[in-house]
Amino acid sequence: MASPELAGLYQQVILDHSKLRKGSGLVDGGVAESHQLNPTCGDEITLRLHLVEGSGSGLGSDSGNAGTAGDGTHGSASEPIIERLSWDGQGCSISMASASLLSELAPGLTPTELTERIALFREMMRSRGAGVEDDEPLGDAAVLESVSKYIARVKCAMLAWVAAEDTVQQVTAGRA
Amino acid sequence: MASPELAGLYQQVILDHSKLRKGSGLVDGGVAESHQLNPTCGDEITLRLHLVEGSGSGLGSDSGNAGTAGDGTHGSASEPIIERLSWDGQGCSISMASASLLSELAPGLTPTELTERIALFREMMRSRGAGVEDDEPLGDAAVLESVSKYIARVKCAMLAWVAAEDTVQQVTAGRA
Amino acid sequence: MTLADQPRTTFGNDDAKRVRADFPALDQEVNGHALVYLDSGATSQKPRAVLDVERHYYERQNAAVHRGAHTLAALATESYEQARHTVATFVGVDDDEIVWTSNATEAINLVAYGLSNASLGRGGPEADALRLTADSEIVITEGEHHSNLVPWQELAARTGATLRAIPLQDDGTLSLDDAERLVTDRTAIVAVTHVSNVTGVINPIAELVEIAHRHGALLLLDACQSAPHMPLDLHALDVDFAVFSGHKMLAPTGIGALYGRRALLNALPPFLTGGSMITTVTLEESGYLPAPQRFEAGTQRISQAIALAAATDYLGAIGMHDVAAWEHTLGERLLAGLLEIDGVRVLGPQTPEGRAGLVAFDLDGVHAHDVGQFLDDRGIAARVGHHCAQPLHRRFGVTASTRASTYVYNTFEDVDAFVDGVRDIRSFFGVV
Amino acid sequence: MTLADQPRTTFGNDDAKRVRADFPALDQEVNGHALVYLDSGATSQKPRAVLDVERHYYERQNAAVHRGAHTLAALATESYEQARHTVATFVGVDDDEIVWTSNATEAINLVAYGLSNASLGRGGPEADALRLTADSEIVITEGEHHSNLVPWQELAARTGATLRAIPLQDDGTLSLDDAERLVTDRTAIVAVTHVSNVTGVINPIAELVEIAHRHGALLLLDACQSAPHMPLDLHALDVDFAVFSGHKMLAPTGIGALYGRRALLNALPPFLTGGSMITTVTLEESGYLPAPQRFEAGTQRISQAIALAAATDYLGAIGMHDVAAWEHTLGERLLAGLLEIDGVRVLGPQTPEGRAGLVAFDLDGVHAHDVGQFLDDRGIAARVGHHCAQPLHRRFGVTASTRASTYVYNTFEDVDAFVDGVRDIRSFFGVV
Ligand SMILES: Cc1ncc(COP(=O)(O)O)c(C=O)c1O
Ligand SMILES: Cc1ncc(COP(=O)(O)O)c(C=O)c1O
Ligand code: FES
Ligand code: FES
Repeated sequence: MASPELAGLYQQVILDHSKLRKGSGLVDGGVAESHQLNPTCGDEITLRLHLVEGSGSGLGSDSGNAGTAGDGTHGSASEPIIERLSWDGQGCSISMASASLLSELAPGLTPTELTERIALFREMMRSRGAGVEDDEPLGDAAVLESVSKYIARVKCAMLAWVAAEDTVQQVTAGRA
Repeated sequence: MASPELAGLYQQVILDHSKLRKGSGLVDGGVAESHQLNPTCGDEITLRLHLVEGSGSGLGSDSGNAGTAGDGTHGSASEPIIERLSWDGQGCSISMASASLLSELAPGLTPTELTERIALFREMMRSRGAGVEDDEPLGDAAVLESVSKYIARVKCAMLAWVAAEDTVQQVTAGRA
Repeated sequence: MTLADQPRTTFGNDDAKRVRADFPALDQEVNGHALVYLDSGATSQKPRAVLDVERHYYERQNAAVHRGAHTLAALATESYEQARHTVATFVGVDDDEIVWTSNATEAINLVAYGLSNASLGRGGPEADALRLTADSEIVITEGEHHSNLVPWQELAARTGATLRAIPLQDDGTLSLDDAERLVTDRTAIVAVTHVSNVTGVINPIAELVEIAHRHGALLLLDACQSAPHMPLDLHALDVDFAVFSGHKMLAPTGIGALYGRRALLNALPPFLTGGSMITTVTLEESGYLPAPQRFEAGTQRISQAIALAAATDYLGAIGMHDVAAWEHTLGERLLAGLLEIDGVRVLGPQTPEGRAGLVAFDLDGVHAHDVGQFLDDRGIAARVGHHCAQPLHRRFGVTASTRASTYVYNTFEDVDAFVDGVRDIRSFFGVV
Repeated sequence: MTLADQPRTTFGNDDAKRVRADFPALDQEVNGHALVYLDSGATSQKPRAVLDVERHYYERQNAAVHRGAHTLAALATESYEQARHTVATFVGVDDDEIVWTSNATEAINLVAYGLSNASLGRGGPEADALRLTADSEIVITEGEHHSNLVPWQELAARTGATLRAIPLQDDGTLSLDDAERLVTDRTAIVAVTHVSNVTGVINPIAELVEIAHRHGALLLLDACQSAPHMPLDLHALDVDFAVFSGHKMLAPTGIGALYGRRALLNALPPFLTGGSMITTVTLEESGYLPAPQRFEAGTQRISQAIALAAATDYLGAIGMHDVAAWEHTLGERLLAGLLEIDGVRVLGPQTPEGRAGLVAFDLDGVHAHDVGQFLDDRGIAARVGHHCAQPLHRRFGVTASTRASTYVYNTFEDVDAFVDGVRDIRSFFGVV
């Protein structure tokens, strides 16, 4: 009924997350908020970054997977840790599943580590189906690789991640 | 050297009239004046209509060649007679020859008769080389028939005639 | 031109198949399925005849028009002006009342900027009657395409005038009572679509013209979804301006047209200025040609205009009554099929009367882009999103919808493949 | 693409003949003679490769871009944006700095209306720096094409600003002293042609940019006669805006481009408004996308943009240095041949240095249209008239001139046929 490609795009875990919508519902507090719109479809998301103080030992810096490794910006002993992302939005199943998967991934990471994950996710999304060498750091979100074959849907998958990137940048800019 | 078509367009009488420029030089007086521009080339003409009172017996109405015959507008006993056309302008050899030939034709006609000649000339110009049934009323100006094959040059040949038509209309409107 | 010769009164599925064979783009596979193209409301496919005419122009005539005396220039100018005549005749107006533009959007902007230039005092005394002030009002409807909404917002912002929108009923139709209420003596112009690109509703234009004219207002008709699909007589409709786009009516992209009543066009100050629209130019000031040249600055879309005329010739050979009748038949079948599917909510009227051959709908629990993706997997091209009509979608309480829009080359098979596709979607996404 | 593969440093008459064979329109008879096309300054002919790319688009991809999720729409969008990348690279700028327009004329109008909308307070604080007032000045030159003159007259009229023109020398060149005198701290924008379409003079753009920027003014470059004919690096030239037309560079009619520095484009208020250039639209107000989409309202010239990219690919394969060098050779031969003919008065410099491959002249005693008619009789297509530059013709004391303009597909034979033709004209008209 549906082609293997389509079944690959809409894998069960994606359909599940599109209904689960982990992180959905804006939670009071948070250190930064970002609103992103996908102008092609009019869908949008508002996402908040919630941090807690932590020892941030820089998991990202020794995981070795990050495009930004070695730029000397991370691993400061005082870096806080992401408690959660909370968001509110509407969109297609890809965008909702992607926001949900991101919300599952983020807690426990430092902002720097999240930035690295976002860069990796973007690389995967731009790969046109080729994927990335090591998608482990993306956890379950790696399942979204199949979206990269559908150029018109890449923006859907990126929506929440762009919002998260924006919140992290706001925090970094504030600290700098 | 030049094709028969080109030689037909630039017949000796046309080349001669383009240098002769009969009527050229605006003469004081005149009952109406018209300025016409050919926007394609930027050439222009200013033409004056000079009338004298006359018995205007309506030569045009019994010459039987006019498109406007039978419309009941001509032959009024009091109609004046064209003394001359005078004009000032610049343009290609076709436009100058045409103004010259018109200036040769007009004197002695009534405004109504000139209007008929202009209509006939326009018909000839629009004929795309086919000509009109009877071009006698146009006198030497009938030689411009060859221009009608060159659509882009029809405006050149018409320039003075449109100006003359405008002056006659001004006079008619004034009388009405 | 398959159908030009045979006289007939009923156009059926076999005729549609013959027409379809004239369109190279329809003869291809997409994702392993024969293409089912139901996105003509966005842009139409092009018949071979139109592509051939354009190519012939480039291979034999191509030259700058209205300039130069050489043979190619004369041929190109003739074809170009003949194209204007053909298209003018197709919509029932005179040659010099048709101005070429890039698309309908630019045509609407031309009028909006012309009015705004008049309001700034450009165009001399002839343009006086076209001035807008802070007291003026511009009236649109809630159902307009963004291209017939945003230019008026901007005109209002530039002149201080107020923009008012006639609200729509729950079924997407317009009540003349509301129009009577909103159009007043302050109204400078009413801009309204002939056929909605979302609901397919055909608006009561003659009545709206009467209301507008009674108040001394102008009426601009957005004919984007009517000119391609039904017989159109703009003089008979008595509208003041009308716009349409070539790409939606079998012609190339990059060409559209503005119709304006002759006197109005000649009173409207220029919009785009530059070469070919002037008489005498000095460093200090310029004189302007009469319409339509006044509005055609710079080298024009020559081949595209010629191709648009070939497209209207093609449509004319089929007959616009047959085009409209066939699309109505397809629209009826589409509507009936969709209304039977659980979870489908059709936007606009639930019956085929007064509706063009397109249907947009919301599918409960599945986002329109997921619907579109599923259909595309079967080679079915439909449009998903807000279709450049966000306010109208908001009116229906949705952000996006899925739209199937037909043209004369669509068949029963196309419609059935679409309906079958939609029927399978909710179970695929696990929402039932 | 005949020449793409073979490495070489000199492009000669045989190369030109090979290029010529790619152009179907050049392979025809006019008035019983093989066509000699010397009117590329008005519009160029198109190579088969460009026509094929455009046709392929219509036969395999045609769909509305940046909307809809179906396969054809995705393919069309990709080709369209890839075209932007190709053309941007061709002129040395970034993709999002290229805005598609219908032609160069529309591109100039876009900037002029953008500035005028800023002056009316549109575009918010980002646009503040772009406002013109009654104290502002706009500077052009006496040699501009009407398309780079009339829009500025209109902008001046709309804003109360003053238009000033840098006078030209007797040979049609511009003196930087005059530019220094006319460009002041009041100058908002300097709009100047790169290459004159009448004299072929190549203006000192780097110097003019320096003068403009020293006074805080913007500089808009009219690249209509340079982009098709010479290597162009707009970032290196440091201009703020530049415009060019596709039809003059082997592409179809109906497509042109505006280059704008990214920050500037994003500060400029919208010009044409409507679908596809917005973010969120309510009945009350609309948000605008960043450039270039902000300036591309409505369905775009998709196939034409793709074909323009095919044209720049074709030119790039020949190599723009070779194109420029060959045309310079042709221009030199043309100039030398014409200067030897009694009664010929060449407009502009009398030597080939700093001149592009075109020559306009007055022939004593014979009107330009008669010259053109005589040449056309021999199948030679040249341009006669004021070439949309009335003030410049007035500067030279003539109303009209005859212009031969070359392109990379022209040969020595073309130039010689032209010169031979001109030599015979005066005796035909009996003026010697
Ligand atoms: C120097 C120059 N500027 C502007 C233009 C206008 O170009 P277009 O008519 O393609 O808009 C032309 C060509 O006619 C030109 O030669
Ligand atoms: C009703 C309506 N109006 C206006 C437009 C705008 O047309 P275009 O994008 O060709 O300018 C469209 C098509 O998109 C439409 O359907
Ligand atoms: S379609 Fe809107 S986010 Fe996917
Ligand atoms: S060319 Fe100007 S009048 Fe003939």
